[in-house]
Amino acid sequence: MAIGESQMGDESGPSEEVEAKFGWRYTLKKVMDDATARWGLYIVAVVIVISAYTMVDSNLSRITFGMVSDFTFAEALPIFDHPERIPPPGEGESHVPPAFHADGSMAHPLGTDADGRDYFTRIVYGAQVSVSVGIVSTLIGFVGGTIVGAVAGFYGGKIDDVLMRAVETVYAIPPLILIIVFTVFVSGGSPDITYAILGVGITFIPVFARIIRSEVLSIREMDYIEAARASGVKNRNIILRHVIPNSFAPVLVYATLQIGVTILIVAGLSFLGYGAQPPTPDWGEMLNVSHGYMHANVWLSVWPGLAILVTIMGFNLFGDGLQDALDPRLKN
Amino acid sequence: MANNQQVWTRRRILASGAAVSAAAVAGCIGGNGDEDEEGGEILDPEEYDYERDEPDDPDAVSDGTMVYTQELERDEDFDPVVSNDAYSFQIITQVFDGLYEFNYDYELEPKVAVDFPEVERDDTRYLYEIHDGIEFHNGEELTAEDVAHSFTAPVEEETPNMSEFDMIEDVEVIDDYQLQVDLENPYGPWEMFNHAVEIVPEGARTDDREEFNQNPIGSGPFEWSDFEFGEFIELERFDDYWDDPVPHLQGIRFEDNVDDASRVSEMLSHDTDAIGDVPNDDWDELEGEDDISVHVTESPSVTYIFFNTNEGAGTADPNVRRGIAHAFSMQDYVETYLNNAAIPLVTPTSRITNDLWDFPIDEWEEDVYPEYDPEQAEELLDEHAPDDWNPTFMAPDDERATLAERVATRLDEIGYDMEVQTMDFGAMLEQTIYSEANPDDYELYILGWTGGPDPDQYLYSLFHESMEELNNGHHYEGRDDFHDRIVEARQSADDDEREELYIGIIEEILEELPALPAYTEHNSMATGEQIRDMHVHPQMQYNPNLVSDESNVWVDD
Amino acid sequence: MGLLRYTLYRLVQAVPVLIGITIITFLLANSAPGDPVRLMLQGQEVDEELIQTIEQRYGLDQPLHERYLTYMSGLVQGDFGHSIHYNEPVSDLMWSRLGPTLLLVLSAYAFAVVTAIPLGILAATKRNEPTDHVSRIVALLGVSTPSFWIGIMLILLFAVQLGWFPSTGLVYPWWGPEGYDWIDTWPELLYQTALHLLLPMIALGTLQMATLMRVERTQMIESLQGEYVKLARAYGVPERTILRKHAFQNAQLPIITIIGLNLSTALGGAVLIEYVFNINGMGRLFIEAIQTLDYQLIMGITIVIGTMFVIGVIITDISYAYIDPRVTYGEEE
Amino acid sequence: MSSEPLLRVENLKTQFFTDAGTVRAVDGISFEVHEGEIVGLVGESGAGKSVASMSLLRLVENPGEIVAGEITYKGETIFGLEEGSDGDLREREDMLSNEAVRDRIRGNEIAVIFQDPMESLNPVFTVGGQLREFIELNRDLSGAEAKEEAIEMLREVGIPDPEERYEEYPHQFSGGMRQRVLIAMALACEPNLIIADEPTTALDVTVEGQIIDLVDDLQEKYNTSFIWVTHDMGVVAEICDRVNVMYLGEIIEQAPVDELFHDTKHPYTQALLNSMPRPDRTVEELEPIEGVMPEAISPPSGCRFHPRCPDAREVCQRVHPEPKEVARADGHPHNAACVKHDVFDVGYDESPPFEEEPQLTAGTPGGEDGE
Repeated sequence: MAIGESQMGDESGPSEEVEAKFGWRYTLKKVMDDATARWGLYIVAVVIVISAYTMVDSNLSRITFGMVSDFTFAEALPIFDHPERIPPPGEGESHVPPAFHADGSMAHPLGTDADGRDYFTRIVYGAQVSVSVGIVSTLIGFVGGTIVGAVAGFYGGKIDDVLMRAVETVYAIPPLILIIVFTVFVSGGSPDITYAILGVGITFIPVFARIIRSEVLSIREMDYIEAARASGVKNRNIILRHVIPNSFAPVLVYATLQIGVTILIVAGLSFLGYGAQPPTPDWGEMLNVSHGYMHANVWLSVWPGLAILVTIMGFNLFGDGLQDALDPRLKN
Repeated sequence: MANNQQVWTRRRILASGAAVSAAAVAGCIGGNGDEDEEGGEILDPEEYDYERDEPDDPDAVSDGTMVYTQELERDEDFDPVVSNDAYSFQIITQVFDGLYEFNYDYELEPKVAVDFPEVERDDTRYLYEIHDGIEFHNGEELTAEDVAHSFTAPVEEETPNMSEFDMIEDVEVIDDYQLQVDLENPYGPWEMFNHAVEIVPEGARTDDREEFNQNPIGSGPFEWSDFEFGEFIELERFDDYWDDPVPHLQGIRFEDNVDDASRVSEMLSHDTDAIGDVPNDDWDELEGEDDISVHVTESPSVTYIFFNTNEGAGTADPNVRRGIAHAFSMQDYVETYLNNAAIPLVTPTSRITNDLWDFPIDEWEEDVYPEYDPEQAEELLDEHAPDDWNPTFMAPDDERATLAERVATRLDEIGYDMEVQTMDFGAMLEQTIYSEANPDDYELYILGWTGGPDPDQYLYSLFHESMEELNNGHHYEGRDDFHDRIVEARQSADDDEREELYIGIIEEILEELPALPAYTEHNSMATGEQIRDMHVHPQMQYNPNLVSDESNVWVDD
Repeated sequence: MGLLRYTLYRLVQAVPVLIGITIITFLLANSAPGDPVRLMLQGQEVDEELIQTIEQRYGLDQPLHERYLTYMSGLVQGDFGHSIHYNEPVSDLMWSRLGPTLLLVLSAYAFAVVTAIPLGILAATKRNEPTDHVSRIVALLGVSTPSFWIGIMLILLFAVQLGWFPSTGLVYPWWGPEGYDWIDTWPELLYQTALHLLLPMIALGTLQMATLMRVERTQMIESLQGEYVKLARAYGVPERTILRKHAFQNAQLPIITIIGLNLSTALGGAVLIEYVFNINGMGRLFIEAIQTLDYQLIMGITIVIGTMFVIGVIITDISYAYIDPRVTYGEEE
Repeated sequence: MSSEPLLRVENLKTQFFTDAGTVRAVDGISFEVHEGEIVGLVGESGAGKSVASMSLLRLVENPGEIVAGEITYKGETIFGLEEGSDGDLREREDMLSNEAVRDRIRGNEIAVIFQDPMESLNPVFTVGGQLREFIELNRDLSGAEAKEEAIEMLREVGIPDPEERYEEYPHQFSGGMRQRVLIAMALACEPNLIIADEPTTALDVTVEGQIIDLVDDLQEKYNTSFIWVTHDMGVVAEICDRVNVMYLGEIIEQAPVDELFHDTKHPYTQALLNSMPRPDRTVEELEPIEGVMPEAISPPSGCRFHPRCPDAREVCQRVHPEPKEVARADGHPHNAACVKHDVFDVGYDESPPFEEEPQLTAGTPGGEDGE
């Protein structure tokens, strides 16, 4: 009897249409349509551009004390001091208040730190660390999670059980704690940002694994997978060619949001002194140092905090927008 | 204690900015010392003096209590024989009396002892007489037996404190109030430092040492009241205290807050009545508050930059060491970083010690101490430093790391690529002074040391070869009889002879620079306005110095 | 009865995870180059036999798997080993620090739930109106701001500048008034507890609040569009009843799950907050343990915190099952 | 048939104001429901059936809004506007307040059975609990009485051992059973009118049959009136007394069921009929309706069906027909809104066949044109 129905056009679009809509241009357009998401995109873009710039810059001048004397864009641009270089005696005044303050000056828009280094420069360079940490470690978690999740979800059975138990286990230990333990012990007592990145990445494998797995589970049942199976395509190829690409969209959304979380955690890590080490201009590390001056010079604590806030907000807004764009169901 | 060395380290080697200290002149900011507190200007405790601030009606204030927030956690060992961290000792000094006690000039004065000892047998035999009628908090009388026990227990029980008494050959009790202490050989610092032993009741202590350690019984002005491990300690006035004056304060509660910022928050929001160790950068803020006063005094804590003088290290050559010393400005560092907490120093001995021994400091400052001079630095290094040389500088991850970074920055500017390794304090000690000083491991490291009134407390511990890989990692061999002279100086009791020897030793150190004296840190404290007549004491373990001939803290509500 | 069976089922399920936690922790703690005791004792010049006695005491001379078994056999008897730094049994140390952390985390949760749910519902009902936008902005800020930074700012503003609240520490109700010579009565004690708790609670709770609020909002919106709500309306059920009963209960299901899972963020955050507010809880104990590389203590804390999380999740799962009849009939996943 | 209808709907207009524009979901429909009859409301999904039925209870969710028309139930005005002195429309005094509609009409006068039995019951409450709640709400019974009534009703709708089932949760019921529960729910409130919104669509055919029979019996027993919303002519044929065919927000044909089936007056109705198998007629093949129903947001000019209409002529695109009586069947008018009927007299016959983009006319079933 339902024939009539099925034949009379039904405006709720069949799933192929939705599939077809997962195009970059389409997604981007959808994101740009949404005011908040657009702002998110702007922020993310700016932060990434800045970090890219500073990264090139600092690699030219290798921001360890390596070759501070080398040319750096930073030095070419009048507004930038070197982010780590401590001005020689006489030059540079410590704890200069921000420009809007009575005793402030435009030379140091955000003032200077205890060493008399320009804080604006350090904040700007801080983007590099936070963002690269956020992205790299999320990438690690993403890739690792995809593999684990895909395998678990696709093969199911024993493998699935074991993997998922493992995943749950890692999941059960609060990231911050797990990461600290990881960094400290693996680094043999001298923690460092690279260990932090690694730690964060590994810690987040489970999170991604879960999503991928559930995606895979749903996709696995779909006809075209059955078809592929029937026509004797190797499992590995099925996973690579069909399963992963199709579970990509939601994970991508998640990854974007995850970057925010990562930055948050690494900030905490550095704040406790187990992430980036001085004199690296990392926002968390700066908060760690400035904590000692929180009464003497509150601005040193304010700026990095705001920087973190804005950056993470950017990723969150963008992520939400992406989610709405990729997964209309969730849009309210 | 699981491992003595660690506690021991904590006592003498500066684990953090907090200093165990003594000073010639103690002072209270806000007294009539001339104050110019512009950032950069280095604060000099000697510019401050204070006068007493006694209550009009002592009875009216006899029920005051206060909370004191310590700057580091206690190890919670309260048996003076065993205890070895300054912060447990801050409680111990309230509960126990010493045979002698330091006054504000960091000179020992008789406390339980009636007078200074008679010295016999070529400065190796000391005869002590003690007051009668002194009662411990448990009612037992304090006798010579207890004093003897207090002297001998550390060695007999091999406690962390044994090094302070292991020159004792024998202790003999003559009668209830007299005893005789024999030393193996003359020991210079004995009268200046070592015989200031805290006196424990032998009976009560030996009954149950564990119990005594957690619930001590002394003869001091305050007695044990309440204690929560890792949380707080409460002491109450011992009303039958034998000595004069009896404290005004009725009780005191000790807490701790290791985080500078948060400790200062407590003070600013008056959650506590007093905090130990005012962080350098919060000084002005706290001093600015009109209901908070800040106190400061010099300390015998000295920070040095040590050089690895082992053969093969770039710094084996004194010229290189001097070159590095010229490359940066200690003055500038202290100005920007420690202008309220420390003062630059040109000698390996603390300022107090120098004052007590009137060493020719000005001379040394003029002639030998290397001041900031990039040109000369470059000259010296270009001439003497190895080719493509990149030295390693190890520093603990506190404010001292930033000094290292500064040195590195300056060197970098004159073309020398120095790597700064900042690490956890323990890790750093491991890789420097406890290591074989392999030239490939490090060229420089920073470390602080808390000595005392006697130069021996610096020079022997930090420069004598017997202390290599124990207190120092510079492995300085020295000219001809350098090390012998150090021993000779400690084993003499003739002050003139000793002074002469020490001047020689110090001059050699300043010329050869196995270590570059950096600065000496102050002892400081902040108190709410209601806390009156508080004066920070030179001897860190005496703080807060609640009652003495020179002060008697009271609360003004 | 179904509920009981489900509870048991979940408990059994948790066992492998708990074992897993011990394995991970143990492996990490032993992953350090050189053995943990030497690592921790660095900085102290200790003679060989002392190290060896310690090593024997902790069976460090045995191969890894045997050490693990030794450790586990202790663990099942509630013996978490011995803290080298504090020279105290790990379990004693943790026991005294457990209270403050629980107090902090639970109150932060209370704060989060009490604020988030009404706000979320309000936002959902006042959808796309100013109230909605405001609450969404709040939520966004909440999820984007580091808790410890909030803490620092709160201290500066409310403790230092305005002096309304104490800046550090907690007052423990379980000590009773006699535990504090400056507190006489119970009401006073509780008042002080609340006063000390407020700032850290907000600092730690904001993230939770924001997350819950976002979820609550979407869930309410979805739930309010549900057929069963339409039906209720069609049968003349008043809006208030619909909100409070028909829509609400369904919307809470995901919230409960999230509360459980977020426990891990909260426990992690506790480390930072306890550090910023100088609270003597597990978090600060953890930091101290890390600083002194006190590996037995570190393992103990990690395991306990992991266990707390697992228990929390089980509790939430059960209450989920209690509210949602479908679960107990084997429809979870 | 009693003179005064139970429910009268006149020129009802319900519109949705979206940022894309105004959607005229229901665009001026009029119909009546009399005591004890089952009135069908038929049309493709999107025709506006459901919106119409929700409008009757003033349950249109925003951005939707009833903008015009009058709904009278038992002489009471559920909805009605009047022109104010200032010229713009406002609600009439005698129009029932929201509370009144909620308390007096919804449930106890007009009850609803929704399309999806799976979703319509609240998963977290027991079936009985939900039944009882509504009964208590709409009939002044004590909790205990309500429970009895509920159980009674469950038995009535043929749910085995209702006492136990009463305590169970929706997910323990099959689809058909749930639908029975919903019916029980509706009847238990003893309303005079039940709006059944595609109550059987979600069920499979056998169950559908049972449910329809059930409703038939109960309807006779309680003499409740029904508005039966569906897209399925088959169901209509089985239970409806009179039928209203909706297309794109308008009623384009209304007639007693037999009349409609045997003397169809509107091409759309015809098309609907052709698109379904019928026992009373053997068709060589089923003929699907051409094209897709246009969006209600931009309805075609003239007759809204003309783009898909096999009989379309030029004129259809210009003239917009209101339903007019084109025949009478046992006292009931047979209205249709198609200009091909002479009553409209707009020169349909002279008008040239309507030409449009190929894909719409292409494949127009033959043998229709020159009828």
